[in-house]
Amino acid sequence: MIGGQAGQGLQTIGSVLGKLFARMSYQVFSHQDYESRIRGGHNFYQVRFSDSPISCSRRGIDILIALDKTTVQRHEHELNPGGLVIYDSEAVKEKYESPVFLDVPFRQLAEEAAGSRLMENTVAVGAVMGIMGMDLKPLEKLLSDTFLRKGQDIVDRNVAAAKAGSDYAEKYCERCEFTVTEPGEGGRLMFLDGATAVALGALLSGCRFYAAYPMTPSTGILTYLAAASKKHSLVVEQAEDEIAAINMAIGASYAGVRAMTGTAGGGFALMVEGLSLAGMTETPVVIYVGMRPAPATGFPTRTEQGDLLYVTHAAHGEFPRVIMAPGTPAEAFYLTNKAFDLAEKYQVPAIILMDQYLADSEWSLPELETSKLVYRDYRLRTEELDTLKAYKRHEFTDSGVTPLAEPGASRHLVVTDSDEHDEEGHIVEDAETRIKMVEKRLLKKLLQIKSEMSPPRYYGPERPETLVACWGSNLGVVGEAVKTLRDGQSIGMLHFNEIWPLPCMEEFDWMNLLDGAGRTICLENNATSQFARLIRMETGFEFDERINRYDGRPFLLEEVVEKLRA
Amino acid sequence: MIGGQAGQGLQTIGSVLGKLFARMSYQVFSHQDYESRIRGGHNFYQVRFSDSPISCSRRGIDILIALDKTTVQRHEHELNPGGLVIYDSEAVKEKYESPVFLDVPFRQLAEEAAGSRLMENTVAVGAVMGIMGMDLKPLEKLLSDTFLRKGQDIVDRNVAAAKAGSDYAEKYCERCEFTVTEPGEGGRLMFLDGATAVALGALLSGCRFYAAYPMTPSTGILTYLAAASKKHSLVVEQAEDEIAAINMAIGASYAGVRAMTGTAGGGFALMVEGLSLAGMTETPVVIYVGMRPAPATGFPTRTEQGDLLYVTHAAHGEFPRVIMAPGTPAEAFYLTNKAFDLAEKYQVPAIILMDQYLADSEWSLPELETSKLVYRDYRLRTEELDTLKAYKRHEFTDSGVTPLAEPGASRHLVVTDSDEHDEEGHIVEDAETRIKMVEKRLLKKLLQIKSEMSPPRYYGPERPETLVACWGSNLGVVGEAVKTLRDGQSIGMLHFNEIWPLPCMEEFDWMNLLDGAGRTICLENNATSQFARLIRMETGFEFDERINRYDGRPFLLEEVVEKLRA
Amino acid sequence: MPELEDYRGQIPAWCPGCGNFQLLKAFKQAMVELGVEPHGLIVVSGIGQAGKLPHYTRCNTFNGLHGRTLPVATAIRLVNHGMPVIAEAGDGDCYGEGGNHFLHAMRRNINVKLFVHDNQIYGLTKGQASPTSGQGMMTKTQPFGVLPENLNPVALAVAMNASFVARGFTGDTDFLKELLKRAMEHRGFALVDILQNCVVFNKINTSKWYKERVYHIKADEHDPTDREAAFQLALEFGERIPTGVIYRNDRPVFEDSLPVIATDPLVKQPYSIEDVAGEIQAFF
Amino acid sequence: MPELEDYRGQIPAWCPGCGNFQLLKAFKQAMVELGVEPHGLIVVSGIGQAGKLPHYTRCNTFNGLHGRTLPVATAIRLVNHGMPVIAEAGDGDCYGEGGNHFLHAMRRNINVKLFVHDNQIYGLTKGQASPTSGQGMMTKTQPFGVLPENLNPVALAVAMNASFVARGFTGDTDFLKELLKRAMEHRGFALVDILQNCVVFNKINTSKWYKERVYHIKADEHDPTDREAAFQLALEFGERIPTGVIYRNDRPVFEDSLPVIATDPLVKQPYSIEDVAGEIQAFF
Ligand SMILES: Cc1ncc(C[n+]2csc(CCOP(=O)(O)OP(=O)(O)O)c2C)c(N)n1
Ligand SMILES: Cc1ncc(C[n+]2csc(CCOP(=O)(O)OP(=O)(O)O)c2C)c(N)n1
Ligand code: SF4
Ligand code: SF4
Ligand SMILES: [Mg+2]
Ligand SMILES: [Mg+2]
Repeated sequence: MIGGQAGQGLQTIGSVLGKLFARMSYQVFSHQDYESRIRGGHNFYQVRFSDSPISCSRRGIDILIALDKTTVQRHEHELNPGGLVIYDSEAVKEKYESPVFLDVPFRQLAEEAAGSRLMENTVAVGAVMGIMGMDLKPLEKLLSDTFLRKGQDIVDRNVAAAKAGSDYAEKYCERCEFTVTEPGEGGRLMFLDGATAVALGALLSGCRFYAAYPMTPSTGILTYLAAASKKHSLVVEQAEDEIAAINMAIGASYAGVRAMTGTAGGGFALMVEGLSLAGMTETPVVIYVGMRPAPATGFPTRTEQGDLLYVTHAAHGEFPRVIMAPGTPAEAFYLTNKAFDLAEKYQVPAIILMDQYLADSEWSLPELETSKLVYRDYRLRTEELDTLKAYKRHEFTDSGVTPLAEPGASRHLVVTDSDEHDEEGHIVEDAETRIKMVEKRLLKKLLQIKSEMSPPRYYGPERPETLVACWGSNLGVVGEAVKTLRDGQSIGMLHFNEIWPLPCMEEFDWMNLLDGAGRTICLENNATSQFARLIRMETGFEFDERINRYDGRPFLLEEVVEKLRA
Repeated sequence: MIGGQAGQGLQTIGSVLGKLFARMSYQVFSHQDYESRIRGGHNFYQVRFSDSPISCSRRGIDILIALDKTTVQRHEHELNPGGLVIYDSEAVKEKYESPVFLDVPFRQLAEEAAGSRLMENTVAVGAVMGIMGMDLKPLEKLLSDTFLRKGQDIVDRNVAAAKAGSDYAEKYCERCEFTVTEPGEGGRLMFLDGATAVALGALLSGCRFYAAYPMTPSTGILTYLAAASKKHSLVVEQAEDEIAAINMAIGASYAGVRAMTGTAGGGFALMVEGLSLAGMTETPVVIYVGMRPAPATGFPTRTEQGDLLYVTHAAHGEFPRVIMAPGTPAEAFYLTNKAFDLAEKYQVPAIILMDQYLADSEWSLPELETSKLVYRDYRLRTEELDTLKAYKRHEFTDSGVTPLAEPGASRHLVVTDSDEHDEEGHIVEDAETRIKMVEKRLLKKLLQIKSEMSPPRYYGPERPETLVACWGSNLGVVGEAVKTLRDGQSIGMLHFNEIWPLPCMEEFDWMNLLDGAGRTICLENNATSQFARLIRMETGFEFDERINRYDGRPFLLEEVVEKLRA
Repeated sequence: MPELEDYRGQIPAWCPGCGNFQLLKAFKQAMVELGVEPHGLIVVSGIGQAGKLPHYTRCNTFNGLHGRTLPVATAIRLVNHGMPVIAEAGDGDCYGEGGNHFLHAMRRNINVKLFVHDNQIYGLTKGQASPTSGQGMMTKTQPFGVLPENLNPVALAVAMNASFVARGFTGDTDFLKELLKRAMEHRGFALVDILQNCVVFNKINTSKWYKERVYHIKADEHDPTDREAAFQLALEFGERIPTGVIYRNDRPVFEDSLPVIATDPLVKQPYSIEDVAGEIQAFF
Repeated sequence: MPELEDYRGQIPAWCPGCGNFQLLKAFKQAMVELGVEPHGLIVVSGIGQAGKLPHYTRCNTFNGLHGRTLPVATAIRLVNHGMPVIAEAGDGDCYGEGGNHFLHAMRRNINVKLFVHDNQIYGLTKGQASPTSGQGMMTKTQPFGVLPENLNPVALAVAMNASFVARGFTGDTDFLKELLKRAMEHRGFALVDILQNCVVFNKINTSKWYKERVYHIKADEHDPTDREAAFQLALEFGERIPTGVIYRNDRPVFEDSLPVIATDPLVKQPYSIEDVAGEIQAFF
């Protein structure tokens, strides 16, 4: 764990370490805890790595890099037996005598070896490598890959800084008893957070327009795509507010390209009217909603799963929507692709719902596979349009879906309206058209979309005595907990990531599984068990127990294990 | 029924007739069907009156006042046997020969008797009275009460116009076989629509601030309260948008007075963030939400119950709210009062959810009783505050409720924040405070509020074979239908008007009633059975049948009777 | 070449005598004279009487939400800058509900034409004051008369350095048509604030009232490229009301500054996953 | 009489060197000099670094939503016009998210004081462009540099005929304090746009950058009651940046025009159901 104040660069240290281990084929999970301020306060960044899959935060620290005194005060007691604190007594302005502490003069070493204080973080990374007695080669390679565009000199100085840290640690460390297992097989791994995985997924799903107003924890997507727009055929616009953002995305989609917007719960509030507009005009749009503890501004940089029922039911009137709640960055990537596909196929809004915990957590993962992505352009372009005698934007069809046409691509007019409209898109007042439009827009599509939703994934024995359900980011922690408990008890996990409309049971009768379990539990990061209630609304099923956490922090492995133990 | 184009004054005719019958102690129900335009098109206004309670629209017309040709074309076939059409052949530009038609030269009579075309609507009202052979005295009194402030001359001319219409109809009517029963006892009745009943309820509940942006079907409240602000201690402000409206209402409430805002589903979308703000800052606010068919602009002037789940779950984060869905104007009045009381008592937002049908329908009703109203000022004013040593706006208390203090009324500061905060209202980041605040703000209050909600009302035999549940405006139509069917079958109605949090079952075990019924039905004006799903979410109960209507029109009596017949 | 007939749409649901009829006429005539085909035009509109215009002619139409014409129009233009994009809005729509978008569209200088049907009243919702309603006007929701000062969209646009700022009047249909044409021909964001009588709800700013006041700005008396002079002229709104082009400049156009659409419109650019797949590598 | 000590609040979470510290100092000093007591003041703030100010002093505080200071402040003032009401907002807060309320607060001329911490950047969300960010500024979300023209709040306020329009600079703390006092003393809506350095995210408009440019408007060189002169002066923002009172007028104040609060503030008026119960009779 790296701890310190905002602005001290702990994220950089953490990310470099994580990426490094991933490249070395270790499984890595990292998680950030930070305050809503730019300098000062207390933040920390946790990196776990292992030879076997890991996917959540847990108690206990092996190596603590303390960039300030507060870090020592708050986290010293969390050290595992054999754990170690490394710090720079000059920076922390305190000298600790206990053998648990290793004083590494980050700053001084940086100045000596690299001629600049700025490289003290690289010294720290090097020190960690030294403590673990690990080869410096991979780190050197990573530094080179990262800094080469800034010049060979910067690379060399960073490498020197890393080496100084490593040498110092190896030399002075008295308690360095870490035995680092060999990494798993399978070659180097990617290292990626949940939000960026969504952004990457969007880019690789043909997203060509992104408009947003900055808001934690969604800004990462805006930043990633803005950078991508320098290289790729993509327009990214920072809107004046969230209302503009969603209306822009809808406008772009109407004009003929795949479009997306992103925000957090509070910004989504301002998009609710636009959501309804997308529903009425049958305009595909993808919306990323990052969840943070609310109501209102709440804890801007922390985590919660408190917006599920809100997002499921937001907006006046009745229309279909798709909601995806990925459990890992890899799921985030693939489900974003599915969201784009379903949004365009059925001409509905599709929402990616993710909490800050997953959005900001960086994970190692095997290379994402583009061959698994679906890309179909469902729109009518000039060629197809020119063959049509007539075109009606909202024509009644068997499926309820009327092909989208690109306005201006042919002589056919593309007319749509937020008022109730006829097949051509013009305003009407009559009951008959209304009924047919509700059937087209809502009822027919709903059934088809439901059948597209993949069932939850089950991990566990065939007839578990205890069954834990969860959704979204809790895949990791519940998964590890269940694995931990599996020796002693019959326990399984049911994880939902395609959550609305709730998947049918044809492919996999998950309701049967629930009904058959002796003890059913629903675990969520909120206070009112929103997912359990959603399940009850749609199926009547009631869980025996509910586990909730609502302090703005994610579940920790040990905590979940304790609660699930039979 | 009165039919014609927008701008022809059919609402005036209808309202005068309704008010007249109500004054004569008849039970009256009237309903408007109008398009989203200012002139032209086709609108109609239906007035039913009877000696026994009536509360909904039904098929069949006894007297049709046709102000244009379209009215004849669209409604002639709806005439009951013995029914009559009155029209002015000069205005309609068509002469109908069938004995069903009575040509009354409204315009000419108005000019002759009152010296102005403008009084043709009064002629029409007079004609209706003549057809039914009713005494003109009450009408004369009503005209006098209405127009006296414009001068005795206007009164006299209106009376003359009414008399001319009545005389003409009596003289020329060949098929006037209407036997009008004597009105019920109990003296004259009020005549009032649902939206105005809310506005009146607000005024009489101590509402001192109302901010809104115009939107059908909520503008009536703004108009009523704006007029009231000329006479009473009340500030009414037309906001620049709905975001401003709710933030103004919250600001006013923070400053120390009862405050309200009102809108329709689309405008409420823009208020969702503010709703969450009220939740976080524990600021009481009352919100009227008028429902019209959506998504988006939909049918701006028509009716639907499509916003229930939306309003129940709107806004990021978890906090309590109260939702009232009155079934009659009288309920609207009293439940508005309860909304104000609960909002302030528990410092939460309270919503009055009403569809256009009820908002615009005018009903007769016995005099509203101020003695049934609750008014308690829950706030700390100078006197109480001066006795306090310290004051913390969000102090932890047993009930979760911390008394609201008027800022500036004492030396104590009133501090609140949309961020998570401590007892004093200052921003925090720690988990412990968060947990305690969630318990205070949400969990503790939720239970208390639930216990304040009155159970649904049941009308029917003790153990009904068929049980129909409904909410809000369908009280009228289901009530009448059940009454109609009661002779032949064992049928009862369960009507919910205090709908969120769903009332407990301690006082009245309504779940037991539902469980015991052979056939349970939930009837709603929407396509996805939102109330039935809400019930299932909270209780697990599933209705056997669902009756839905979603064409923007209200249920008609005959239609419901047919569907409910065993 | 398009003809007037090509622009015939649904039958308007406006009140007889409403200034919108003349506005519609000027609109159609302008498009015909510019040689724009109905399918070669995208009109975005809001909610209100103004917002219905595209239905009463023929064109690609996005009739969206009240107040939100400009974000939709902005994005459409960014995606397809090969198409002229017009936003038809009401005064309530654009200066009330949508005021923020108005400010930011001007800042961006997106090449969208904004035609505001400024009847100084909320028409469709039956006569509440709009941001441009004159101070003192009595309505059912302004029982003490309108208290805030009326917003002067033209002065505001000059202050925001909007690229093209004009005022027209529906009763002066031919002149209005010319203004619309000039707005269409201008490169950059263009506002035409169109004084329009509402015969039902605005009994103050009637057709007659406007006729007595509006005058044409003379080319030799006003230089529309002079921002301070434009501001001064913009403030004139009372006994006399100037109509014509009040201000213009040739600020860089937003979509010209985006390299990605320097050549082809975004919607015309081919998309293939191969072009972007390489981005995966950055995460090793 | 209040003392500075009375205004001591929580420990600020701002970055060392942030201009907000000077702003806070000027704020406290102004209140003390005006003799306003902490409990005799209501401060509404938005979300952003600016919005945290009231926590770092002592006052009645409503720290609401991002962008929504003005509607809240407007209503508070209408309900209790016996209390001075201040809105503390960020530039993103007030001119971005809250732009529409800014326009309409000026129209109303509600007697609220608006102090905008204008650091020309989104601080709390880590450095995206704000509406006042200079054209060309590179940020992580503006990869081609800021393309829209920066909004000039002062020119906009003059165009909207705001009642009091001033610009200050945090680095010129004493002068700023005087401006805040003048704004407080003015009857009517008052905007003080306060140039404030953000040491972390705005590396262009640094304290030094401002210092080199800002100058005090001289009383004998500018008549702030002359709207056209004010507009001209307002447009100056580049090599030289005028600070001081740019414009003022004595338009009627909103709350003065409402008869119901002509005498007592609304919150001080007694409420009794008897006063209103008679309204029931109107429905017979
Ligand atoms: C969010 C939202 N708020 C309110 C409305 C109701 N509404 C419809 S049109 C309108 C105002 C119309 O005035 P204006 O924009 O001036 O257009 P006009 O009818 O005068 O042409 C309003 C408030 C709405 N449709 N959506
Ligand atoms: C509705 C909404 N959108 C976005 C945000 C995220 N957010 C918080 S502060 C801020 C901008 C801060 O910039 P500014 O207003 O200039 O204040 P500063 O931090 O620079 O003082 C944003 C976008 C939010 N809190 N609410
Ligand atoms: S209400 Fe006014 S603006 Fe609307 S159509 Fe009628 S005259 Fe025109
Ligand atoms: S980020 Fe900028 S504005 Fe925010 S506290 Fe730091 S220096 Fe000040
Ligand atoms: Mg208008
Ligand atoms: Mg800022």
